[in-house]
Amino acid sequence: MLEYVFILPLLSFAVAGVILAFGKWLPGRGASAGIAVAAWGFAQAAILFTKAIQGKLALPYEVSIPWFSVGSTQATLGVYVDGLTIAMLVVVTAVSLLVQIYSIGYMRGDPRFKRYYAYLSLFTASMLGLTISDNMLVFFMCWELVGVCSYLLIGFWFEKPSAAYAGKKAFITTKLGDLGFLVGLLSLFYCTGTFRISEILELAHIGFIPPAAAGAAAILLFLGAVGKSAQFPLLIWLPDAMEGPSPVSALIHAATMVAAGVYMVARLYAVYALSPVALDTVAWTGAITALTAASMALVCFDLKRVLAFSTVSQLGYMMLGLGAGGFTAGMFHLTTHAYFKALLFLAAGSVIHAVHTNDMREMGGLKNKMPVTYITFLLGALALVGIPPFAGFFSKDAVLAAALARNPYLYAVGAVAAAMTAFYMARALVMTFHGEPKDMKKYDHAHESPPVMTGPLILLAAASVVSGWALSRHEIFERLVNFEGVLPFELHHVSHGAVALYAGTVAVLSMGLGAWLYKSKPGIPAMLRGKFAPVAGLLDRRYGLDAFFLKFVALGDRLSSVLFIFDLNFLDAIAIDGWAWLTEKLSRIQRWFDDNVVDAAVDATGTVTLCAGRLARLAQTGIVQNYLLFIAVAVSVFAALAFAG
Amino acid sequence: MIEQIVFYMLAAVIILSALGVVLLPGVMHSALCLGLCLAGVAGVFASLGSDFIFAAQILVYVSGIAVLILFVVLLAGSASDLVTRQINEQWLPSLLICAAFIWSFLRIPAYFSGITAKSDPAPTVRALAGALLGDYAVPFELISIVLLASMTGAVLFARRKAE
Amino acid sequence: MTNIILLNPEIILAAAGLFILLAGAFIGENRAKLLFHLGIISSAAVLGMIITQAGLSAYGTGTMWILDPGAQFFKFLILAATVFTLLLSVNYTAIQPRHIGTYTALLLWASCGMMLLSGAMDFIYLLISLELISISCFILTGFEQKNPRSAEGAIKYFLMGGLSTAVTIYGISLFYGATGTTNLFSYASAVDLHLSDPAYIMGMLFILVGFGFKISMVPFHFWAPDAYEGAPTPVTAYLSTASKLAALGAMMRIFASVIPHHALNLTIIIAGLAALTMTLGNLAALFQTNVKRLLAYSSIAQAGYMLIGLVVADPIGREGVFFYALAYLVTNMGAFAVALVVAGKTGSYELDAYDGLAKRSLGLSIVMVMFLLSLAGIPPLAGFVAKFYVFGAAVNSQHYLWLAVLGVLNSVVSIYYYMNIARRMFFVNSEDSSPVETDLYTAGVIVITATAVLLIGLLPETFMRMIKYCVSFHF
Amino acid sequence: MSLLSLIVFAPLAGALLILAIPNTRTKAIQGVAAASSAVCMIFSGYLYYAFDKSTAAMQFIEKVSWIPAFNISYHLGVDGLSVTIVALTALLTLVSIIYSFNITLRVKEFFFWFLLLEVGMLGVFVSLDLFLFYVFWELTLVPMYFLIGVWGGPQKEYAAIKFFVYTLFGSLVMLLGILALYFNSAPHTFDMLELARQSSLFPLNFQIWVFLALYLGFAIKIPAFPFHTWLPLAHVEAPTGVSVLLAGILLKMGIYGLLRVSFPVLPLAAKWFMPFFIVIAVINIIYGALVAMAQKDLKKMVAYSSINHMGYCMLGMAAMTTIGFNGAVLQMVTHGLITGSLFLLVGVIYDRAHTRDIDAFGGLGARFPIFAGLMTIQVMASLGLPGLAGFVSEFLCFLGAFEAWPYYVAASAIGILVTAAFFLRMIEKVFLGPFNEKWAGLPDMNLRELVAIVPLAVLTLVIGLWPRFCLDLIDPTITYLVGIVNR
Amino acid sequence: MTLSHYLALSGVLFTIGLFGVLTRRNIIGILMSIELLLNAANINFVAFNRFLYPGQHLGQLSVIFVITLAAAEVVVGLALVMAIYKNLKSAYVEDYNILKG
Repeated sequence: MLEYVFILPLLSFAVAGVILAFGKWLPGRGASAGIAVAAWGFAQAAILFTKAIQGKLALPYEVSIPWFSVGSTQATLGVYVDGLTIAMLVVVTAVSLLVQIYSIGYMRGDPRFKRYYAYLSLFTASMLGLTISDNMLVFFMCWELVGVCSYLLIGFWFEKPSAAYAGKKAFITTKLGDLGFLVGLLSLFYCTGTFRISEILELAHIGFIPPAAAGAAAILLFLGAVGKSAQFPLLIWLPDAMEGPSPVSALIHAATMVAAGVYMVARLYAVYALSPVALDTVAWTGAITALTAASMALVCFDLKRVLAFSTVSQLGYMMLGLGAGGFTAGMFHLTTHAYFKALLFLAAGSVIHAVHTNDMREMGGLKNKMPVTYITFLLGALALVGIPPFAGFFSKDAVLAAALARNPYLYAVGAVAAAMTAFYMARALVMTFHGEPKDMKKYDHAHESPPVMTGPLILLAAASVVSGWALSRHEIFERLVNFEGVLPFELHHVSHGAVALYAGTVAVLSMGLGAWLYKSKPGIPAMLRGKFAPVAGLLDRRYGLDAFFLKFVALGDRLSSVLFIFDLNFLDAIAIDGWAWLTEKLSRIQRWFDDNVVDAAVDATGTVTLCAGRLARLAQTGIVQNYLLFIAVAVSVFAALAFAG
Repeated sequence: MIEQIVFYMLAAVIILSALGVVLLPGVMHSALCLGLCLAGVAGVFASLGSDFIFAAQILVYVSGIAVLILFVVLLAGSASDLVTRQINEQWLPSLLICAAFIWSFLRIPAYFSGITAKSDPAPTVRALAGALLGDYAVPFELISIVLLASMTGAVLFARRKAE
Repeated sequence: MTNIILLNPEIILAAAGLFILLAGAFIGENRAKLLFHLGIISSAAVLGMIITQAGLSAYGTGTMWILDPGAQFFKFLILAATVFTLLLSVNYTAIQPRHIGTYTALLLWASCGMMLLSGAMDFIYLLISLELISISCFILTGFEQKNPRSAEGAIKYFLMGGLSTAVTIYGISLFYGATGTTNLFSYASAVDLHLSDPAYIMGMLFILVGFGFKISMVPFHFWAPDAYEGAPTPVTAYLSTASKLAALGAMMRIFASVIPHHALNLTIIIAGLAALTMTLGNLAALFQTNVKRLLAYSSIAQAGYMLIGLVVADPIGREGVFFYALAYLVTNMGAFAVALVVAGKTGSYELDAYDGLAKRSLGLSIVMVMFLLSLAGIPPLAGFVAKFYVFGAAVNSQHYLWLAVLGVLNSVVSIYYYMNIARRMFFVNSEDSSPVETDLYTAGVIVITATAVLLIGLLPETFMRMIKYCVSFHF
Repeated sequence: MSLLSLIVFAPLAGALLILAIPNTRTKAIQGVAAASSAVCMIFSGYLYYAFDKSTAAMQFIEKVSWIPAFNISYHLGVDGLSVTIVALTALLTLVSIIYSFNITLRVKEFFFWFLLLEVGMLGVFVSLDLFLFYVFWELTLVPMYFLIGVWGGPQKEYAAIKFFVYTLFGSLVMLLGILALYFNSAPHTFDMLELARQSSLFPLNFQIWVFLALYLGFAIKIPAFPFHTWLPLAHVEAPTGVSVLLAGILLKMGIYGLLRVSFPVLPLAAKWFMPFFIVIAVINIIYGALVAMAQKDLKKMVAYSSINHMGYCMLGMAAMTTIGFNGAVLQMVTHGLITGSLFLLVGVIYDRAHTRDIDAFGGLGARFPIFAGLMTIQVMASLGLPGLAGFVSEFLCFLGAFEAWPYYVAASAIGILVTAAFFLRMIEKVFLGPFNEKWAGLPDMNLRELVAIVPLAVLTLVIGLWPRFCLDLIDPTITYLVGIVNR
Repeated sequence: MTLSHYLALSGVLFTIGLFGVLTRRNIIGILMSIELLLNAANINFVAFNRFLYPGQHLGQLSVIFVITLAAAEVVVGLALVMAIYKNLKSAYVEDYNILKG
């Protein structure tokens, strides 16, 4: 069973190529191939999962083949499977499969349909590779590859300049984080001498890595996660990434790729655990992200962007959970979040597909026209908000419990963010599906999506409803990811019950408030918005983070053009500054500069050389007695020299 | 004593006539001064007891070269030479250079100071003849080619008149 | 007296000159070109004789001259240059048919003087050979009767030559005063006595002026551009090669072999002059628009490179000079040959005449590029190995490393103007696109020199071995 | 038998043959050019195949005494350091020649110089005698001058002479260094292997001077800051096929020279120099990337990115470790493939649109899928996307250098970001966004162009996925080399 | 009289001649000045021979050669002067300046 895990990414990869090359002749223009492979992958993952929770697998499983070697260092290609891997595998394959099915309907008629499926398969391949890789080098490679797939898919409708821009922005912002990842990887290599995850974990366990070095490497690596998982302050790319097709947002920007950062931290948790500073960094970054992103979602009118902010916020929760020591909680939240957020995105996609707009102000009253979408969206929202007994309740509860155990302030931040979450989800739900239609033309046009789209919605809704409960039963998930305590600090035991009660109450209240406000008193939010315009503006501007980074970019541009001017005009001259100065002086004495090629050709050195040349020619006056005089002068000078010596 | 008087007289003649060659405005006058100067040098040779050289100097130089030059001056000279400047603009630097030369040259007499002739001069014609037909035969013959070449050249350039 | 037979080549050459001169007086104008052939045959024959003499070592009458492989090497070069020059002259129209006899005779006599010069071991002898060269060359320079440039070049050449000869003679007189001899053998045995003698110092200095003039060493080079430009082109080629190399050979004998190296500050002065020579030659060449003048400055610069080897004066340096002389001879001769062809077609020595030459005659252009690159010292051509040799000597000496560095910088500068010609040939277009034909004689020269340039560059070993042998016997 | 000689001189035979063909027979000239470089490619392929991967020793050695007076011999041989580059040279020349079939101006001369250039390049990489090395080194100069000067862009003459003078300056100083090595070795020799054996005899002071002299020559070729100013100009003005070789091969000569000559022969000086070298490497990386970002001209952008990529090579070398050297050598190969094909691709668009201004395009991705796809792949490779060739080599360079110079490596990581930024911006402006109808009539890539570019793209992928394709050959030699250097 | 006197005389004569060479505008004047230089050398030869090396005749021998060479040179020089005079109608050397630079 486990021996065939390596086939998963390879098959996806191959099918990507097949679709690109032969998609034209495949049924469904290639979609069938992609879906078949994804289905097979999901089946594999499901079987693995089942066996794993039954304890029938010998975990961790590891196998590798040499890839290349330089000197005594060897790079390998291999598979490392443990509970964490399996948990992630299930998420990836499941969401990938459903999204691909859904896309048949969503992307119907797109001229680049074939390419879309190829990209999706390529992404799935990379994501699977990342998941099962046994070493950090390949992990990093896949990490980069998913970034590129994200770039390609965000900019899939690249005729729209905003889409092209968003793709680039996403790539470069994550790349900024990846620099940290790269340096962190290098330093990790020099701490451990290996890229292999199992060896790194082993060395971390036995304390071979000095805590300071481990902390440094961990924080550097975490920078990569900050980029990839859109943590503060690199969260700016994710809302823009919504320019891509909605299924892509569901797959990449909600369920899987953005979770890769969380997965990475979890994967190397033993290293992080060596350094409390690193863990605190993770936790606080997560908390701040959760709060800021949630607050941004409060004022956003773009349905998908609300979801995107929500995603960022939830990713912050995962980080918070991990950083606070709640390893299981973080990963658990990752899993449940994947389902309900994918669901929300797909449902939103369904809406957008119907009304051809993202703006919630132009929607409204859609629940009658699109009942399936409405109900699934509602379920997803409830799961996200954390209303018991939906999935989000269990996982978010676990995260908050871990936070409380670690640090009350972390918990407070998380709780406030949770309240905000409930509020903005209520807002989105109401604005989209309830009330009166704002734009009758769009409303009339709207219709329920075809079954190929609603089918996945229903399946995901089911997962959102039950997964939290199912996985927390008998601590299935906890046993699966099999986290052994390696924390450098004691975790206080916190009563889950109290936290749960509190969280549930807050969620319900907040959601109710939101629903009431937007349904019955739509004037109040508008009034508030007007009253607190600066705050709203700040939130709209995402706390000025975009501007900050754009300034950074502009600075880079300015620097680059300054350097270019420098390169063009000064560099050749600098080495010969004195010469250039001399040239200038000489040039005033003589009108020496004509426009021949050589003159231009030699820049400052050349100019000086040429001036000297002209001086040399000046001596050649044509008058023979001048020549004779020069000779006489020379001889007398030499005579003086000869005698002096 | 006589020796000294002779030397200083010859020296005066040589130097003055040399200055004449260099400074006199008329080329004609210069040429005459050159003749005088060469004759003075011939006198120096005589005073040094070089009889053969003395003769050669008179024959070849004074009568040959100086006359040749006079001849050309008459052909190529013009009356305006007497009124136009004969010294060019670089006379001042030249003067300085010449001063520098003198300064260098003075080391040589200073180095050889106080050396007098140890023996009386003897006739040299026979000895010179022997050398010219003996060890120096090759250069002696060579000279004839040099002269031949120069004659060829003179003929070549002189003939140009006809064209 | 008995070994005068060893001077047979020179005697025959002089006699041939005389014969041609006389024949020129009687031969009809339409058949006057025969005289060129006569000259070519006789100098080639003498070249053959020189080769048969190879390996001989002997002193001449009164030890005034010497026959050693070193001298033979330079005689070989001189005769080769003479043959090339005569070949180039055959179709040179500016020489009137009735003067061909005179022209050829003077050329042969000049070569005769150069051959004697390369074996000279006595200053008197050396002086007379020098004068034979000078006088013949003065006349040859002014040979283009209708061209005022020719006359002007000749008169400048003559005046400067006259002064430098006079200075040299004065130097010889001082040398005689200091040593009591004009002979280098006698001198070589008693040199240490005279080192502080001002007459000796001044004498050597003045003698250096004469040689500096001949090899166009800065600051005695002023005649060269003017005379080169004015002279008939084959004569320019001759002056820039044979005349220069002969004087260089004699200079090697005197300044690198006979006079002990530590003896004077003279070496430092020559080193400084070498530096000046290459720098000034290259810098001034940058601006030339006349190809003859450009090559004149280039040849001044080349003399500077050769002087590096002379300054270093250890065996490698001397071999370097010899090798450089060989490479320079074929390269420069070839370049002048091409210039002659181009001028023959366009009637101009200006650089514009080269515009678009590649389209008119690709072969000629490629060959010209080869010559230019060889002059610049780009492998795998003769000029490179030569530069490699002299720079190597300088690097090896360590003391004169700076000369090598300067030489390198100069080579870089020189590439501008050499490549400028290449640029015109390949990059610039001209209106006239009629093909350029080469006459048989010039083509012969070009083919031979081009082959030599490649051969010396690619397989220098033979030449190196020969030169090693020559240098080891060069007194 | 003498395989290396065949490889080196096959193009020369072609060049001479071309001279004999009349001007007007364009097809025949093209045929001969392609055939002779194909022969060369086939031989190189065989060389690559027959190369013994298990040893660090020189293979396919040919040694014939050439100039015994200076102990110079015609000494050829390849080891892992050179064999990959020889193959790369043969390949890039072949595809460039195929690409250059569209040249119509003075075809005969073009291919003559082109093949001559190939001789020089191949010779540099196989010669084991410094004199021979230098001869070949300079032999590349002249054809390049004419190739840029005749067939180049608007500023071709300036570019040509600047290239010529700049590199000649460097190589002549290098010649002095070579001479100094010769005269200070005992017995005097130009043999690289022998000199490396004698390296312990050279005192540090001497080594430093010689190293600097050699470095000047190599640095100008690399080009290392601040000697790079000739490069953008030459690249931009040169015709496409020539830019490919200029970037793909000629720059490598500098790196190769350092690895082949400077490091093993002058190990002490190399160690002494490394603190400076790493700084230069970092400057190259960041500066090259930043300046590339300012470019509006596609070709200039690619040209400056070469400066950046050569910085990675230098970074790898500065490590003086096996990993770093491996990375540097692999980077040479991958950069040749990637930048070579980028130049070809820029040429493709320039041939059609007659502009290279990034802002002049837009939305080409929709209408020219093949072109856009290939371009995207190569750009991604260039900015170090895993799975493509650039990643492995760059990563090895970083990995190698990190131990010795962690902070420099961290700083140079900025270069990656900037590279990504300008390349993606370029892609955005050229391929994405609304289609610029001005270019509606242009065709997508034709067969000739595909034949030239696809092999490079395929190799980019192959090396990216299976770096052992190259590394297996490189590694033993490098391991040995590092042993020498650190002796 | 001592050797020094003759040497000094010769030096002075040389210097005067040099001055003439450098400053005479007329080309024949320059030629004549060159003759002065040669005579200065001749005085040296003879004086050295007389005072330092009385046993030999090398100095005098040299003078003979120098005189002859001077004659040959003057012949060529004057012929050239005639030629250029006919071309340019000027005997002033600074007028001969087509060739320069």
